[in-house]
Amino acid sequence: MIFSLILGFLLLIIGLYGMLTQKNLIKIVIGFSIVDTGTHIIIVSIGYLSGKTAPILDSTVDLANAAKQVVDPIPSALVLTAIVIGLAVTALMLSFVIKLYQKNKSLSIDDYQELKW
Amino acid sequence: MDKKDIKEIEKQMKLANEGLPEKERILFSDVRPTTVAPLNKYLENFLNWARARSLWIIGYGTGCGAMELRPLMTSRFDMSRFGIAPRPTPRQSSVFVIGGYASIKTIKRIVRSYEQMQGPKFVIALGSCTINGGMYYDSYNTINRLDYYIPVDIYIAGCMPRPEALIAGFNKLKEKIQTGECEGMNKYAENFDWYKKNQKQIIKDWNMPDYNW
Amino acid sequence: MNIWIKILYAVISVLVVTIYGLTLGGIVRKIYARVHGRYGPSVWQPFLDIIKTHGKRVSISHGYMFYLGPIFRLAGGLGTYLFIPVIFGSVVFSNFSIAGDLLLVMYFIFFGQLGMALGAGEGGHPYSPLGIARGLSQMTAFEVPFSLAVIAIAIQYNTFNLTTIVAAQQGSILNWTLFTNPLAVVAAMISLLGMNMHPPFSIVLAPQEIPIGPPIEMNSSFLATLQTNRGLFTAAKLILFMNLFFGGATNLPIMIIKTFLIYMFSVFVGASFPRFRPEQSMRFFLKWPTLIGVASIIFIAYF
Amino acid sequence: MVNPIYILTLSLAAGFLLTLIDKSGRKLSLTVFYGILSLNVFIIGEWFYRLTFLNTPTVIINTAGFSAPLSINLQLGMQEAFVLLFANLTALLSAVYLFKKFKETHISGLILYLIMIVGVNGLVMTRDLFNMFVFSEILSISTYALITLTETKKSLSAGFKYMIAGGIASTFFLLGVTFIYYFTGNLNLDFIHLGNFSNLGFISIFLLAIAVFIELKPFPANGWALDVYEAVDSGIVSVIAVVNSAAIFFVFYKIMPILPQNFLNVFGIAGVITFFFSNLMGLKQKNAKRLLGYSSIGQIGLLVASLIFTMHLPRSLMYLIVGGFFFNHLIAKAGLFWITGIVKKENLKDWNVLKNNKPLLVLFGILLFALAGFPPFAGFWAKWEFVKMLVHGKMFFVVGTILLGSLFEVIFLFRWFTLSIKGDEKTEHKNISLELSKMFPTTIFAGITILISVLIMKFFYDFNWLHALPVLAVLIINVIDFLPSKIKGILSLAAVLTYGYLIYPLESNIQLFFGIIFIIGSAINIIGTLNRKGKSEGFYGLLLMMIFSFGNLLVAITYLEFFLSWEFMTISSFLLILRGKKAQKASMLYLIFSTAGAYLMMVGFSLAPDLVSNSVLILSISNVSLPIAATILLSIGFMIKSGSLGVHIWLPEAHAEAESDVSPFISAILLKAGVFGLLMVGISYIKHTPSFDIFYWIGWIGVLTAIVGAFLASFQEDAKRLLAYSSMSQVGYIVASIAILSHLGWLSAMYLSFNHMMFKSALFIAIAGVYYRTHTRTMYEMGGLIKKMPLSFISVLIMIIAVSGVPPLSGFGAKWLIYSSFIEKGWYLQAGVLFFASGVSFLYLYRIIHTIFLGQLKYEHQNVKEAPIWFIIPQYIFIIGIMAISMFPNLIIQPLNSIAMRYFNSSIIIDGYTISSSLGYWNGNLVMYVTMGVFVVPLIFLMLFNGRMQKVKQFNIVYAAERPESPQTTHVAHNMYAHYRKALGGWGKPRIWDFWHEVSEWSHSLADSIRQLYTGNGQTYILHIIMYVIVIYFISGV
Amino acid sequence: MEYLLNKIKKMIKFEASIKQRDDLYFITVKKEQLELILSYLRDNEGFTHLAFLQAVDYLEDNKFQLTYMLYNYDIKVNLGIKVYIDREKAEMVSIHKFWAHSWQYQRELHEMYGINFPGSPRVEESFVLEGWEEIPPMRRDFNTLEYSIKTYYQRPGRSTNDPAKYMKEKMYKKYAESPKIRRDND
Repeated sequence: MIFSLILGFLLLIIGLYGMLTQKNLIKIVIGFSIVDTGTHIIIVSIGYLSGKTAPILDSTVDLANAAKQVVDPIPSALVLTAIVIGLAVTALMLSFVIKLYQKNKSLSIDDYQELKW
Repeated sequence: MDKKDIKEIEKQMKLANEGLPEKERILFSDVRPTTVAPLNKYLENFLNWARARSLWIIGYGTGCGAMELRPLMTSRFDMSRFGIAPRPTPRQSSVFVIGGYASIKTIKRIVRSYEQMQGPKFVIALGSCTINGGMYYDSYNTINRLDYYIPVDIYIAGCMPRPEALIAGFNKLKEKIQTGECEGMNKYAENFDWYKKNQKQIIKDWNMPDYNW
Repeated sequence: MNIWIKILYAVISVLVVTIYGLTLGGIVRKIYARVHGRYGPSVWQPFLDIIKTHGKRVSISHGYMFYLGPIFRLAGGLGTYLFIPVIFGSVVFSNFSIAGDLLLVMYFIFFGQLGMALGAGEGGHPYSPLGIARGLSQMTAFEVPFSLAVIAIAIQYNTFNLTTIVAAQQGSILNWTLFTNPLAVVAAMISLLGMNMHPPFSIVLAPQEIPIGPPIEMNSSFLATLQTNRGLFTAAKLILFMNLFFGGATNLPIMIIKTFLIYMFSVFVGASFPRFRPEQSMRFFLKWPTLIGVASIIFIAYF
Repeated sequence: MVNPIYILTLSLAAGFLLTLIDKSGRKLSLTVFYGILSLNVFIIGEWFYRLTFLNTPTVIINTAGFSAPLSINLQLGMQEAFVLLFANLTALLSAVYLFKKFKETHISGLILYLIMIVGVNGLVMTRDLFNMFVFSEILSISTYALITLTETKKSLSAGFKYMIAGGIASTFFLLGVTFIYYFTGNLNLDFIHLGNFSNLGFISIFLLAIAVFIELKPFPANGWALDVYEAVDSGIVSVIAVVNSAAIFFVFYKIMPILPQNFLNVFGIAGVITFFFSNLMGLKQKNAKRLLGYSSIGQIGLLVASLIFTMHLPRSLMYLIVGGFFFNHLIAKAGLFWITGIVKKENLKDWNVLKNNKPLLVLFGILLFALAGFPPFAGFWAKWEFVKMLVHGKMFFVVGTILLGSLFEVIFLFRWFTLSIKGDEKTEHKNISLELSKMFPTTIFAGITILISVLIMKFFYDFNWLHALPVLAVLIINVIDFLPSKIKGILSLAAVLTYGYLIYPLESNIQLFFGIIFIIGSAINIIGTLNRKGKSEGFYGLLLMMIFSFGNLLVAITYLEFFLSWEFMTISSFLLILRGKKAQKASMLYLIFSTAGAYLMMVGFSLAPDLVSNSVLILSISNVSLPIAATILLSIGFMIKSGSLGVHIWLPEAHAEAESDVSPFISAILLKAGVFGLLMVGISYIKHTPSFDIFYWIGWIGVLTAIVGAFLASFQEDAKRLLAYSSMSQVGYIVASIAILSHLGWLSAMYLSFNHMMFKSALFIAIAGVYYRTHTRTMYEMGGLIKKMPLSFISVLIMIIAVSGVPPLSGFGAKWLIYSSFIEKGWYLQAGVLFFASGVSFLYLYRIIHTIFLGQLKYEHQNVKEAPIWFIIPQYIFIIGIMAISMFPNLIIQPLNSIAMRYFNSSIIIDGYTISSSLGYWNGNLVMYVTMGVFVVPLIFLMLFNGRMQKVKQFNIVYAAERPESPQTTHVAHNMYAHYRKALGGWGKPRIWDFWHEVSEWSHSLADSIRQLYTGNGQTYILHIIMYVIVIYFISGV
Repeated sequence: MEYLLNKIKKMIKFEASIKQRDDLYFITVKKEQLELILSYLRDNEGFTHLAFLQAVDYLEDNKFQLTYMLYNYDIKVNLGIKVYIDREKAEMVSIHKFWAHSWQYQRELHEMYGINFPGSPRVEESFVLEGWEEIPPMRRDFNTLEYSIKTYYQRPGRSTNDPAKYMKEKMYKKYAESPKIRRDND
């Protein structure tokens, strides 16, 4: 669990680093995506309890002792939603990138700073 | 008389001021000077007595003779003991000392200053040039006879007359004033048209009103 | 008191002082002449001049303010004089001093100056406003030490009442402000030089630069009015100074002697100095005399 | 009664259905779209009504059949209903505004809009943290998508930056939510308590809070928001700036209970800092929308701060403050964004197209005044209460920062406003097309702003109707604006007199005295305005507003009433000044200084202890012991209005550039309001003199004002500017004599006030007449007008004698009183300086009368006529007044004596016409007679004995035997006191002007250098956010 | 100085050079050469001062002679530059570009001789002769006595005496004979 938590944070920082250093819009989106993934990993790792099973009520899980046998289902639920949302955002970002590229034939973020001050 | 006639006469009395540009005529008075009769005898005598003892000279040196006025002020000749004092503005002066030759350019200013003095006013003409042109009798630019342009009360001959002569002239003027002979101001008003004709004959660019009040 | 008698007294008082003031002017001219080594005009020359100018047959006027200007000036002089008690204890010469105190007199001085300035202004001559601008500027400057001296006096005697101030100086010569508050007197006397417009502070009339300045267009009777005022107004100022600083006067001869001596101060200074330029004059008044005035206040108020 | 869940579901359903519906035509889909939005408003409106007025209990909706925390619960209380109503209404109106766009765009636009509304509504109602995250993402994604409605490079790149920043923020939010769940095992706000957290757990709350906070655009992590405001279409941006902000703000409000106090303090301070810096940076902004962006960010910061700092207050007060700011800011902001969309001009300088468009201008004005927090709009009340609260809590630093920020905001907002009214003429005038769909929402919002202010005034404070009179006057006159100005003028005159009659039975003589100055003085001055031709639209409304506020100052009972009238006075006089042709700069200066003064007064009043008696303020203040700080602040506030040295620089500009018949009001009457205020401070001061003698220094300031004003007046070339400086100088006398705090001092202050009212009115009206005829104010261009305008000349003559203090006119009385009081008090050096000042006053007085009326008449003025009768009448009324009190000084001295005796023992004896003090005496009546005598006698003499007199004309002068060249070169007028300037040397430099100029330059360049932060690069913005989080993290010390 | 004159001579051909005194030289140049030589002398040779500019009317030759008198402060030498111009069509180039004060001389020459200086400032304004309507009075063909008699109301009875003779006869007989006091031209 600790490992995955650290991994999550590591991804988060890598993603942020990428967003801050890369000039290419696509790469920035990728960086964002990595941040997103890192977050998701963190969420999942919080809810994970070692030695327990997935929160699915099937034959392996005893209905009465379910709370003891399965990991916390809520983080998993959260992460599913978050992934969906992250996907939507990433898609929208990419569509922005495409539109920007169509209009200005440039993918460098430095070319989009006439709005300032 | 009819009112209309009075107006007509008044209009004729006005000066034409033709020398002035149209625009400037409103800026200058166009009233004709008139004679002012002396008061009754005793009062006039009294005033003449005072006038003779308080002669204020306009501080306008018109020719080389102006140089002779300076020593007059100094302690050697001291004109102030006769009640003679220089005055910087014609409005307040009563005596105009024409200091010698008067060129055309100068005579224009002399006429102007003379007209701006308040009567009774007296003129002392200094030096031969004012009498008959003196050494400049044949100059293209210097008048020969001052009395054709303004009334002169006293002529002092010489080229130049010394301050003593000037003082003698002033004394003569005093006497004349006291006897009431110095009516130059009225003379000028009476013969106004003649004086103006003479003045305008030599002053070709007449760019002032006909009478400088 | 019957008002008519009061007016009669005032007329007498004005006549006496006007004659005195004009004679004083004549004497001064005589003194100037003697300093120059000349014989000089007669002492009565000012009277002759006034009669002559008044006897002019014609005059010109630039408009009604021009006409009123000299009258304002004379009214200013008359008023200033009439609000000063001239001779201590005298009924005839007490004038209308019941109408107001020192402040009234100080401000009434401006009445004539303002009116004259307006009259001269309507004359339309450029030198008039030039002279007035100089005169007003210099006035603001010399009023500073004078007002400081007046304040010092007000502190000293705790009143603005001229009669009281004179009364306080009676008794001994040592009671005079001159001895009790010398700094104030020094400041005021320097500003008197400016007030009288003798050299080095004759920038207003300055015959050479701006031919006599404000009254350049004044002629005939207007000029005569101004000349009359000059006698009266000079005398009024001198009497004010005498009352404030030199113990006042209990009778006419003393008044004449004292005012004459006070006037001689500015005459002698005037006869021996050349003229300042306007800004020099203003700077002068705003420097040393002002400091002396401040010192006099500090001295009298805190020591 | 509809279940509030429907506002979510309906929109959602409609969103999905719209694709289908659109197949059968856009009309139908638009109908559905607007129907849904209206329905939302209706449902919420009903709920709001129930919750607020019928006291229905808060509704909690549990979804999925379970109760919380097992399921997600929605809550609809009064607060939620308020925010929702507001958000949905704005959304509806924004949609109306976007009508044209929606008609043409792809159907997805409509859908996105609906989805966004769902997001907002959900965000407000939900109590579940993760649900909040979901709704906020719905909101964000739909917003991002809506941005693409306008596909320009700018909007796309701004949108991209927005997305990145939003993504980062939501990442933090998500992490925060996760950790909160980790630590508490719960996600429902109702079940999370601060106590549940360990130290480490605070990080989770911090992450959550900072994420929300970043969405609220704190300085400096807000570059992305600014870009969005600037680039995106006005309709959309108003939704983003208003609806979204409102929702997120409400989220912040919801999570506040679980935040620890030290977080809150940090956020509060951060809000204040945001407010300050964004307003500072706004100073430098030229682009209208970006300007609004700065303002918007600042206001949100202020909102957060006010929310945090007012938590402990009683609910109603808190609602007033936070609600006031919330409402005021968001409504005004939405309206202004819409107007930017209507005007379609980016650069502020191009906004003068508004000049020709009255309806739009009125809307613009209302919204701008509301945004800047002027009364009667909600922001004003909120600010007043907020400042009061902060001052009571001794948070002076916060107060200072907020007020300074507000001042900056006023500066840039009103620079915009004045530019749009008085901008450069050069730009072309294209008429703006007023589309109904765009005007309608704007008008509605302006209406709502007014409605809310009426509600607050009526229900919260329950003011006397008199206090609404200024606003009513504007409205009524605007209704009858079609009438010619003469009729309106006469009506106004009648209204002023009626008003005077209504308030007449005043409680004390001091009120009566100032009432005469304010009301009678104004009434006479109104006669001067009757000369106006045409309709002069709006003029009389503002004039009445100003006069009524003067009157209301007199009858104000509480501090707030006084301050309200004060602000009304400021607004109306500002707008009146702005009517002048070149008054843009002048009115700005006036407004800046007035506002600064007003803020100081606000703090001062807040510091003041409560009033104990229920009579009018001027009386009850005597029972109040003002603390030293309050005394100083109030004094400075009042002295700014009376143009004291150091803060006088607004005065000449305002007087000079105002219309010529407005100037008398400003100079003669408005300045007296400052005097009135200072007198009020003085009344409290004499009863409770503190250890530190403030009024001694005020006295010095007054004295120096008098001398400096006099000198400055002497060096002016502009007649009105000269008179303005003269007013400054005269008011300096008044201030100094108030500061004496003695019977004689106050007597002279009031005497001089009255005198000054009369002579300065008459002088300004006379100059107005001259200006009307000659069309110039530059004095050396005139001259010799005595021949053409003798009546004006006589009036000016009498008035300058009165000003100068030369006997026999009433001015001397003032001088006599002043010097007597100074010597009596022992202020000797001050008296000396005043003597000097009164000497210098001759310089400018002579200058104004000489250069205008004497000297040489110019060719172009040969045909001018006497000033119109409407200018002559008031002048001569004032002359009669002056002559009356000069002749019979008792008319004024006796009543003033009785007023001053209320506060001090009388120190003068009035015996007949002789007035004696301990120092001297003065008999005005006798002086008058003597003066007349000495004047008339020489006059008669001269008339009798003068010889033959010839009247001559202007060029008949002795000109050194030459003739004058032209009137221009013969008239000595230009730079008349050059020699004095030379004599003064280095003392003559305009140091104070330079100082304020430096202040302005400095703050602008500071603003410029700070705003370099916003480089325009998306990555920099990310860095800002991350750094901001880290910094806040360390400061809040988790 | 001779060296200088030679140098100028090499540059332009001038007509004559006269040495009046050690510190006074004259050269005569053509009308067209004037500007060149003035600028050269002023800028290169230190003749920085224009002392005067005057004219002489050679009625017989139908010419005006203009003299530009320059002065060199370093070597203390006057150099007069003479130019002859046509009398009928009297026109000369204006030198106010070289010496600003020369407009005053040129204005006077214009008034007194009727020499035209195109471009010279205020050259048309009258100087002494306000409103003069005759031919310029300093031209020798203008008869000043005739004009005076015509215009100025000669006072009758005026007589003229030769001062020397008059003195001899009337007043100072002894001194009049003395050769020391005699002067030629008065």
